[in-house]
Amino acid sequence: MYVSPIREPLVTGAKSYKQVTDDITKPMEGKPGKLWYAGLATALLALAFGGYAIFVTVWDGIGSWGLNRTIGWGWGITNFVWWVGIGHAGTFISAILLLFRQKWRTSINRSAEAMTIFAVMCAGLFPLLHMGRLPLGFFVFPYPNTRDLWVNFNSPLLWDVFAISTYFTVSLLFWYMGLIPDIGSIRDRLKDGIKKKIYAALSFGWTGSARHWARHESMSLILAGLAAPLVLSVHSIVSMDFATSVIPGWHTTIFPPYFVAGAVFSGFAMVLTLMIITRKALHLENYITVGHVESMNKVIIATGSIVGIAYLTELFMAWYSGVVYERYAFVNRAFGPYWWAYWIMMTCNVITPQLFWFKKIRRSLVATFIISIFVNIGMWFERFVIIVTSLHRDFLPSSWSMYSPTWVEVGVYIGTFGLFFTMFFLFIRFFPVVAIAEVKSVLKSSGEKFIKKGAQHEK
Amino acid sequence: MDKQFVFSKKMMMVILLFIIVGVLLTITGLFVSHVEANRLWANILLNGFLIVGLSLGAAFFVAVHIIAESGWQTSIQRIPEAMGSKIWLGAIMIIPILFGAHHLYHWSHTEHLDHVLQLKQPYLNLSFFAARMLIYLGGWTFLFYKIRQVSLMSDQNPDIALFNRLRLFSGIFIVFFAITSSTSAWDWLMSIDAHWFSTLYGWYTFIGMFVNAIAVIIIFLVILQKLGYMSHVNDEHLHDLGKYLFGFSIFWAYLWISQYLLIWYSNIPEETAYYVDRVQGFETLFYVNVVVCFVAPFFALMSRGTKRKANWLFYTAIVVFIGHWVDLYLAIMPGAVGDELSAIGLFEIGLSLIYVTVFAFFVFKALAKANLVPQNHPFFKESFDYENIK
Amino acid sequence: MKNNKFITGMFFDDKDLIEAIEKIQEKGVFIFDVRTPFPVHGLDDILKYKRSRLPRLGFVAGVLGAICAFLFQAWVFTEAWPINFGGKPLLSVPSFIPVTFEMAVLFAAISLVFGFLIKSGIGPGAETIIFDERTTDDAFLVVIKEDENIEVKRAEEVLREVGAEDIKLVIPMLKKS
Amino acid sequence: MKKYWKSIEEYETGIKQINDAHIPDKIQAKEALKASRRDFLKYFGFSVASAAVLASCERPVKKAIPLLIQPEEVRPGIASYYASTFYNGCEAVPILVKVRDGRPIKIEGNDLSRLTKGGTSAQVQASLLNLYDESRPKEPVYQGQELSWEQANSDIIQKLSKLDDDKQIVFLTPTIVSPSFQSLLDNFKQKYPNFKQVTLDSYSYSGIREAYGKVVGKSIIPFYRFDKAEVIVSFGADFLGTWLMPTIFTHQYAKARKISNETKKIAKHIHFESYMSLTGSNADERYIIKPSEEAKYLLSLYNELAQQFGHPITVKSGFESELKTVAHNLVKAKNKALVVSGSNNVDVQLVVASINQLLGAYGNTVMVDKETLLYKGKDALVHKFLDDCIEGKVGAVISIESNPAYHFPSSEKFIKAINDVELTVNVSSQKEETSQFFQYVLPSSHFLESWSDAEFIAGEYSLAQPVIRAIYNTRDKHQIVLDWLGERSKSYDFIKSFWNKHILNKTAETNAFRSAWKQTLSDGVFHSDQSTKRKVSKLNLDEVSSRIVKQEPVDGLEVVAYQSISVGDGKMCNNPWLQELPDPVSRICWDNYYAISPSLAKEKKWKQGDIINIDGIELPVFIQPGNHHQVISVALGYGRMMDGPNPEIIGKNIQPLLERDLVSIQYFTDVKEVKSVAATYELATTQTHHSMEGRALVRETTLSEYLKNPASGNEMHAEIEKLHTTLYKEHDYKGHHWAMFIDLNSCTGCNACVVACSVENNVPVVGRDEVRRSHEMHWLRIDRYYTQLPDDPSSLRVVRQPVMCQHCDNAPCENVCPVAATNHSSEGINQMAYNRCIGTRYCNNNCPYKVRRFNWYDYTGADAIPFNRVDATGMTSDLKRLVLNPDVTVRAKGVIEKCSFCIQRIQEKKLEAKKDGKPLVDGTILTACQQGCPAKAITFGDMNDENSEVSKMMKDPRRYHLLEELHTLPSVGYLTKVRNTEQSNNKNTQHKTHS
Repeated sequence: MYVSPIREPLVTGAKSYKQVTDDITKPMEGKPGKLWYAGLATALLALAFGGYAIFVTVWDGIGSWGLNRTIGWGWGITNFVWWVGIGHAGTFISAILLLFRQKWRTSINRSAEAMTIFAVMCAGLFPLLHMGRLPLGFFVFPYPNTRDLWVNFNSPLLWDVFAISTYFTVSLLFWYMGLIPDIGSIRDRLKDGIKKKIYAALSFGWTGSARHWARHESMSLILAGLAAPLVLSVHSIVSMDFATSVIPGWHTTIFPPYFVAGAVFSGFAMVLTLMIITRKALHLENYITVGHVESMNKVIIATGSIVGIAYLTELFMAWYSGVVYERYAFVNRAFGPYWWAYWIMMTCNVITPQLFWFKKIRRSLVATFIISIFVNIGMWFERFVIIVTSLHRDFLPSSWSMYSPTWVEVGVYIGTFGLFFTMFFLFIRFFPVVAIAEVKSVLKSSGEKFIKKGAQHEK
Repeated sequence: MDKQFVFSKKMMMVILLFIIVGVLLTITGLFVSHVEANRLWANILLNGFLIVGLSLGAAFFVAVHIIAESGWQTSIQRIPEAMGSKIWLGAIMIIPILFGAHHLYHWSHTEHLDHVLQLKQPYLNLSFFAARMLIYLGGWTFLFYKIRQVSLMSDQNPDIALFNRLRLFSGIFIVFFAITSSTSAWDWLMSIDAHWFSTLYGWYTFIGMFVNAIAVIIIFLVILQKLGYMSHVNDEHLHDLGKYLFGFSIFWAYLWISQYLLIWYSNIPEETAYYVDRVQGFETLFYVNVVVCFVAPFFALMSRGTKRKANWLFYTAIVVFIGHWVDLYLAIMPGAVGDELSAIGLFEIGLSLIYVTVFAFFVFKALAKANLVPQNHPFFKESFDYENIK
Repeated sequence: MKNNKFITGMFFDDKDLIEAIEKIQEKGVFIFDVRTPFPVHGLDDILKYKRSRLPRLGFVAGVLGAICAFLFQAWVFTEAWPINFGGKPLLSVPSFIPVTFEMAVLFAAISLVFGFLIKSGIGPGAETIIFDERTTDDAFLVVIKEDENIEVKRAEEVLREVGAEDIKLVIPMLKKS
Repeated sequence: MKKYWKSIEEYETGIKQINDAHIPDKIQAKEALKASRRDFLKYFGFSVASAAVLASCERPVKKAIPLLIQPEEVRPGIASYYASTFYNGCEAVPILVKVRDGRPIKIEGNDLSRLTKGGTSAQVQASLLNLYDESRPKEPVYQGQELSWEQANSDIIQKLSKLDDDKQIVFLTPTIVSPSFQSLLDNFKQKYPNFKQVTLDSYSYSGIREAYGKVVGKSIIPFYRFDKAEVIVSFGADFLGTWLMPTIFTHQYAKARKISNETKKIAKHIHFESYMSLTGSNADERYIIKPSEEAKYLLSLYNELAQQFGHPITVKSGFESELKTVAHNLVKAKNKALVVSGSNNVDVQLVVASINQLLGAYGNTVMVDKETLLYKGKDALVHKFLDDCIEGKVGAVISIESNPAYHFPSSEKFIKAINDVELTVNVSSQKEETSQFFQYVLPSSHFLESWSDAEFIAGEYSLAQPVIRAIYNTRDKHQIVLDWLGERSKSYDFIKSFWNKHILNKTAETNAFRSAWKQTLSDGVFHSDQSTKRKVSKLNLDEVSSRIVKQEPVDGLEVVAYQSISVGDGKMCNNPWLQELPDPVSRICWDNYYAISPSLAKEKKWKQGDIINIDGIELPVFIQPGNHHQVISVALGYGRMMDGPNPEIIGKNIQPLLERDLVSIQYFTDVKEVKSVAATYELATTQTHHSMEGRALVRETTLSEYLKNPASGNEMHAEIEKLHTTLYKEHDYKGHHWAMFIDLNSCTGCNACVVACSVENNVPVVGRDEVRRSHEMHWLRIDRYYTQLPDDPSSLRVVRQPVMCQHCDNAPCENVCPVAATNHSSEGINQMAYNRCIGTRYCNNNCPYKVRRFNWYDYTGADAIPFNRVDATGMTSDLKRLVLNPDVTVRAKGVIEKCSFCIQRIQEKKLEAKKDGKPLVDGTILTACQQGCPAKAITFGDMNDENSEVSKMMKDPRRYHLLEELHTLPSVGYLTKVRNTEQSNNKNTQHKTHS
C-alpha cells in the first residue's frame, strides 16, 4: 500500500517489528516504579473517599446532596454525562476512524478504548447513585415479576439502561478482541510460570494464524460498523434524557448530534491529557508522536467548533422562537446567577480550542496538555449549565431555586476519579497501552523507515 | 488516465432534448392543472435550492477531503469540483425567489403580523433576508472559485505550496459554510413555516444536501464511466462512494429521527404544528421520504458486493436523489402552498427536469475544461493504491 | 490418534513471506497454515481463503435482535399491560426505536464475537498449537503439514528453496491423546 | 395488656371510678413518656391500636352522635364524623371531626353552619395536631409535685375558702364563648362573692367595644356583613387573615366577590394599610399609609363623606383631597358600603362607627342587633387587675387557658405581681409559659376531648363534643369548675341541662327535648333568630376629631405588629404544621422577622436576612414590597418554645415593643432606636422569586373589561386552544374524567387548603433547615406574585395561585419514569405507585409546574435503614403518628410524591355510590383542599358529566389552564381573577400569541 510522502510518519525512530514489541511491552516487565505506586495509592485513596460518600448517600438519602424540589439533578447527572462523554473517544477512535481509514488511530486506540471502558464504568455509577432507592434499582430491568409490571419504554432513562449497557458490552468486546493478539505476544515473551499461564488463558489461545487474522479483521470491521452508529446513539440517547422534556434549555432538537460532538470533543481531550503523560512516563514517544497529537487536536478543533456552532444555534433559536420561556432560559444562562458557569463553558469549549488553528500550538505538547484540561473543565460545565441552569429557573418563577453541591456529591465525583485512575494504573501495568499488532500492520506504510524509503524510491 | 473529457455535440443534443422535454412537460402541466402563484414560486424555490444544495454539497465534499488530507477521493475530485463550481448557477436559480417572497414567506407580510412574528422582525425582514442571501451565495461562489482555481493551477504546477493554499481556502470555506449552511436553511426553508423553529434544522438540511450531492457525484461518475472516461476509478473507489452514500443516508435518518422523535415526544403545539401539516396533508410522501432516503439505500448498500457494482450504485443513487427531492418538497410545500393546492404533477416534474438538466449541462462543460484527474496532487498516487478491508 | 508432523519455515518480512508463499503454491505444495504477528494484507487472497461469513451472521443476529426488541416492547405496551403514559399512544413506535436499535447492535456484536471465537476454535482456556513463540513478535511462519502428498523431507526442501529460515519439524504433543 | 383507650360511654361512669380502676393507665402513660421510643410503641401504640379496634367494636358513643354516618355500629376502617366546635381564644368555627378507629384524624368545617358553610382556616385544620402534643401537661401538679385531681381540687377549694373576704378571686380567661361555661362562672360568683372575672384576650379589640359603648350604649362588637357590602373600605383590618373571625369573613367576602354568568357584580375592596397584609394583598385598590396617620385618614374620609352627603363636617385633618374617589365610591354604594378599621383606638373606632352611620350601614352591613361575642376583653379591666395584684388586693388567680405570662400586655410586671398572690392555679391544655410561675398546674383537656358549647355571634350556637377519651389525665374545663363548685354532675349533663333550659327552651327530658338535643348534637350547630334591638345614637365627633388632629405626626420609623396567618396569637406555636406553613404574603415559615419596604432596605443598605435590633429586639430583615417606606412590620405570636426532638424558641416575642404606658394597647409604635447587628440569619422560605416575568400564569382582568368581554385577560386561551395540534390522538376517558377548577377570584390565599392537604395526605413536616434547602413537601402551594406597572410603585398588586399536581392528560412526567411508577389512570388522574418508585426524580425535573416532591431523607420513619431518620419536629413520634390518615400511604425515603386528587376520597365515594347502586352525584366527592376552603374557590368533579360544576366551568370564558401552550392538557383549570378597578397590571403580562 502506497502512502504519500507528504504524510508524516506514524512511527518514528525507524523501528523494526521486534523493536515495536520490545518497546511496548517494556513497561509491563520488571518492577513498577515509585511513581506508579504513588499514583495507584492516590487513586485508591480517592476511591475510598468516594466509597464513603456513596455510603452516606445511600444510608442518609439523596438529601445529603445539594438538590431540591426544583433542581432534581445536579452534580450527579452532570458527572454521568461528563464521564459518558469521555467514554466516547475510545470507540470513536477505533470504530469511526477505522472506517475512515485513519491510520494514526493504531497507536492510541488501545488506551483510548480502555479509558472508554473505565469512563463508562464511572459514568454508570451515577444513574445508580442518584436513585432515591438504590436497592430497588433492578426495577429498571424488564424482568418477569409477580406484579406483571414491565418497564416504561417511553423513558429516555430506560433507553439509557439499554444504551449504556450495550455500549459497555460492545466496547468491552471490541477492546478485548483487539487485545488478544497482543496478550498472545506477551504470553510468548514470558517464560513458564503462573504469569504465563494467566496470560495464556487471557489470550484465548491466540496463534496468529492467517485464517484467524482474516476472520479477526472481518469481525473488527463489522464491529466497527456497528460501533460507529452505537457511539452516536449512546450520547444521542443521553441527550434525550434532556431533550425529550418540555423544559426550556433542555428541549431542543439539536441535542443529539451536538451531544455526540461534545462527547467526542471531551473524550479526545481526556485521551490527550492522559496520553501526553503516559507517552512520557512509558517512553512511547516514537509511537505516540507529535503527529498523533496534532491529528487529535484537529479532531478537537472540529468537534469543538461544532459544539460552538450548536451553542450559537441554540442561542439564536431561543431568540428566534419568540417563546418567553426559551428566551428567558438563555438570557438566564448568560446573565443569571450561574453566569460564571456559562462563561467558563464558553471560554473553555469555544474559545480555547480555536487556538489549535495555529500549527505551532497544535503541535505543542505543553499547550495541548493545558488546552485539553480546559476542554475537560469546559465540557463539565457545559453539562452543569444545561442541567442546573435550565432547571433552576423554568416555567413557574415561584419555584425558582438555587443549587450548590455538598461535600458528598463532590466526594462521589472524586471517588470516580479514584476508580478511573485505579483501573488505568492497573491497565498500564498489565496490558500493552499501544496496540502492538496494529502498529506493526501500519509500520511499513507509515513507519519513518519505510516512508523515507518510499519517497526515495519515487524520486 | 490523463484523458480529457470532451463534451460532444451528441451529448449536448441529448441534454437539449431533455430540456425541451422539460419545457414541454412544464407547459403541459401549467395547462393541465391549475398552478397557483404560491405553487409556482414554491417550485422555483425547490429547484433553486436543489441546485444550490447539489453544488454546495459537492463543494463541501471537496473542501472537507482536502482539509482532512484524504487520499482516495483524488481520483474523483474533478466531479465534485465541477459541481461545486456551479454555485453561481444555483445562485441565479434561487435569487428570483426574492420577487416571490410574498408568496413564500408569510412573515414578509409586515402589515399583519402576530406577536411572535413581530418579535422575529429584526431577523425576518425582506431587506436583511436579501442581504443575507447575497452574502451566502457570494461567499460560497467566491471561496469555491478560489479552490477550483488553485486546483486547476496545480495541474500545471507541481509546487506543494499550491496544495497548502488549497487547504487554506478549503478551511475558510468550511468555516464560512459551517455557519451559513445553517442560517441559509433557516432563511430559505425554515422561515416558510414562520412560527416553527428547530435547532437541528440547519444540520438536517445540510446532511440532506450532502447525501444528495454524493448521490449525484456517483451518477456523474457512472455516466462518465459509461462514456468511457474515468477508467482509473476502480472498485475500491466505488466501494468508498457506496460507503459514503450508505453511511450518510443512515446519518440523515439519524438526524431525521432525532428531530421527529423529540418533537413527537414533547408534543408541544408550537413544534408539532410543522409535523402535523406533513403527517396529515402529505401522509404518503412523509413515509415515502423516509423509505426512499433511508430504507432503500440501507438495504441496497448493506453488503460489500453491491457497493462495488457501478450499476447497482447508480440506480441506488438515483433513488436517493429522488428521495431528497421529496425531502425538499416536504420541507417547502406544506408551508408555502398547503396540502390542498400542491401536488406532484407534470409541472413539478418538468420544471425539475429543466433545472437538473441545465445544471448537468454546465457541470459537463466544467468537466470538459480540465483533466478528469487532478495532476500533481500529492495524494494522486496514493489514491490508486489502497484497498478496503473485506 | 497419531500425532501430526508439521514442518515450519520462518520469514522476517511480510514481503518475503508473500513471495515465498506464491512460490510454494507454484510447487503445488499445500500450505497448512501461516502464522503472522499482524494481519498481512493480501495473504487471504493468496491462500485462497473464502470470505468470512461473519458479516452475514452479524446481519442476521442484528435483524433478529431488532425484531425481538420491537415485538417485545410492542407486546408489553399493548398486550401485557397497556398503560397510558402521558397520553402517548400505546404503540408508541418512535419510543421503541432506541431500544430496538441498541438490541440490534448488541445481538449482532455478541454473535459476531462468539462466531469468531467458535469458528476460530479459540476462547478462554482453548488449547492451540503455537509452533514458534516468535510468531507473535516479528516472525512469519509457513506451516506445512505432513500427509500423503508431502513428506517431511520434501517439505523442508521446499521451504529451504523459497528462502525460509530456521526450518523445523514440530510434533505437537496433544494432552488428550 | 390493659385497655388504655376507652369508649366515651365509660367516660360517663365517672372520673373517680376511672381513676381508681385505671391507675395502671396513668403509670403507663408516665412510663411511656420516660421510656424509649420503641418501648413507647410497645406500651402505647400497640395498646392504642388494639384498644381502638376493641373500642370501636363496642357501641362506643351513646351521647356523642356521629353526624353523617349513623351505622349500627362503628366498624374498623370506616370513619365517623362528629360535629364539634373549634375555639382557640380568637375565633370559633363549627367543625366536623373525622374519627377513624378511635382516633381523630381530620377536621372539616361544619357545612351546616350558615356562617361558615363548611369553611375552615389553617389554624382550624392544624389544631388537630395539638391533641397529639407530647408537651401537654399530663397530670395535676403543685409546685412541681404531681398530685391527684382529688387532692388538687380539695386543696384549691380549701385555699379558696380560707381567703380573706377582701381578697379577690380572679378568673383570668380568654374570651369565653361558651354560654354554659359562663353560667358556671356565674355560679362560682354566687358561691364566692369576691370572685372576679378578667378577660385577657391575646389580641385586644377593646377599642371597638368601647366605641360602641358610646354608639349603642353597650360595649359590643357588631356583626359585620361583608357579603352584603358592595364597597368595602378597610383601614388596616386584616379581616381575611386574622381580624375578628377571618374564616367567616373570608366566606362572606368570597360570596361578595363571586362572579359568574348569573351575578356579574363584585364588591369593590379598598384597603388602607401600612404593611402588606393578606387582606391588603387581595384588595382592588390599596393605599399605603403610616399607622399613625390612620386616624387622620379616617377623619378626612368622614369629612369628605359628610360633605358629599351634605352633612356638617368636623375638624379637617388634611387628607380630604386624597380620599375623594374613595368617598365617592362609598357614597355611590350608600348603605351597601362597609368601613372597618383594625385599630384598637377608641377614637378611631368612633370615627369608623360614625362613617358607617353616615353611610347608613347599620342594619345592612354592620349589625348591632346581632353582636359578635368574641374578644370580650377590656384593656382597662386588665390594667385594673394588674394594679390590684400589685396592690395585694388579689388573693387567688386562676388562669384558664389564658397564658398571661405570654399574653399579658406587660407580662413581666404581671409575673412579678403574681408572686405575692396566695393562690395561683393555671388550667391549661397546652404547655404554657405561665405554668412555671403558678403554684397549681391543672391539665385541661384538648377541645377535641372536651364537652363544651359556643355562642360566637348572638344566636349562633355550636356544640362541642369529645371525639376521643382524654389521652392524658386531663379533665375538661367545665368539669374542673364543676368540681370546684362541688357539683356532682358531669360536664355533659351540665351542658345538656343548660341547653335545655336556656337555648332549646324545652321541658326537661321530654321526647321533644330528646329529639331536639339529639338533632343539635348531631348537627353541631343551632341558631335562633332572636336579636336585641339597639339604637344607634348620633355622635358628635368634634372632641374626637380635635384629639386626632392634635396628634403630632410621627417622623420616623414605626413598627407595626400583626398576627401571622399561621401562628396567629402564638397559642398554637407548638404545631409543626402551622410553623411550616409559608406565610401567604412573605412565603416565609418557621420565624418572624422585620418586614421592610425595598426602598427602606435600599436606604439603610439592609439585605434580606441582616439582623437588626429595634429597641432591644433582634430579628432578621425581610424585604417586603408594599410596606410603607417608614414602616417595619413584624408578627406577634413568636418567641415561644417549640417542643420536639430539638426544642427551641421560635422567633422573638415582640409584645414588649408595644408596651407603652397606654391604657389601651396599640399595635403600632414608633421606633426609638434601630441598630444594625453584624450578623445574618437565613429565613426559611418557599418562594424566592416574586415576579411572573411577563408570563401569563395568573390571568386577570378588571370588572369593566369583564363586563365587556367575559374572556378578557384570557384572550390567549382561545388562541392556544385553536392551535392545539397534536401528533397523537388523546386517550378516551370513558367513565369519569376528574377535573378541578380554582376560581382565582375567590381564593384569598388563606392557606387552609395547604394544611388540609397536608393533614389528609400525611405530608411530612421537614423543619426549618430542610425548608431552607427547598426541601419542603407541601403537595399544594399557593404561589404569590407581585405585579406592578413600570415606574409606578403604587400600582403594586398581589396575585395568588394555588398550584398542585395539574393531572395533565399529556403529562411530561409520566413519559419519563423508567419503571412506570407514575402513569395515567383511566379516569384521568396522574397517579403514583409509591412502592414502584425508585426515586430518579426525572419526573420532577420534567414537571413544568414543579409540583412533585421528593423524600430527600427518611422524614417519616418508613425507610428500611435504621438510624437515618431526619425528623426535626418530632412528627414521627408514636403519639403524633396517630394523626396519620390510614387511607394514605406514608412515603419512604427516596420516593416521589404529589397531589393525588385525594384518590382515597374519590374511591370511597365511588364505592359508596356503587354499594347504593346509584350514580355518583356531582359534588359528592370533595377533595381535602376543596372541603377546607372557606371561600369555596375550589371545585372538583367529573368533566365527563355534562351537568357537573366543572363541566360548566370548562365552558366559562374565564377558564384557562396553567402553561396551556405546552399542550400538557391539565385537568386542573383556573378561572381568571377579576379586579374591581379601572387600571390593570395585566398589560404588563406578555401574551404569547400566534396568528
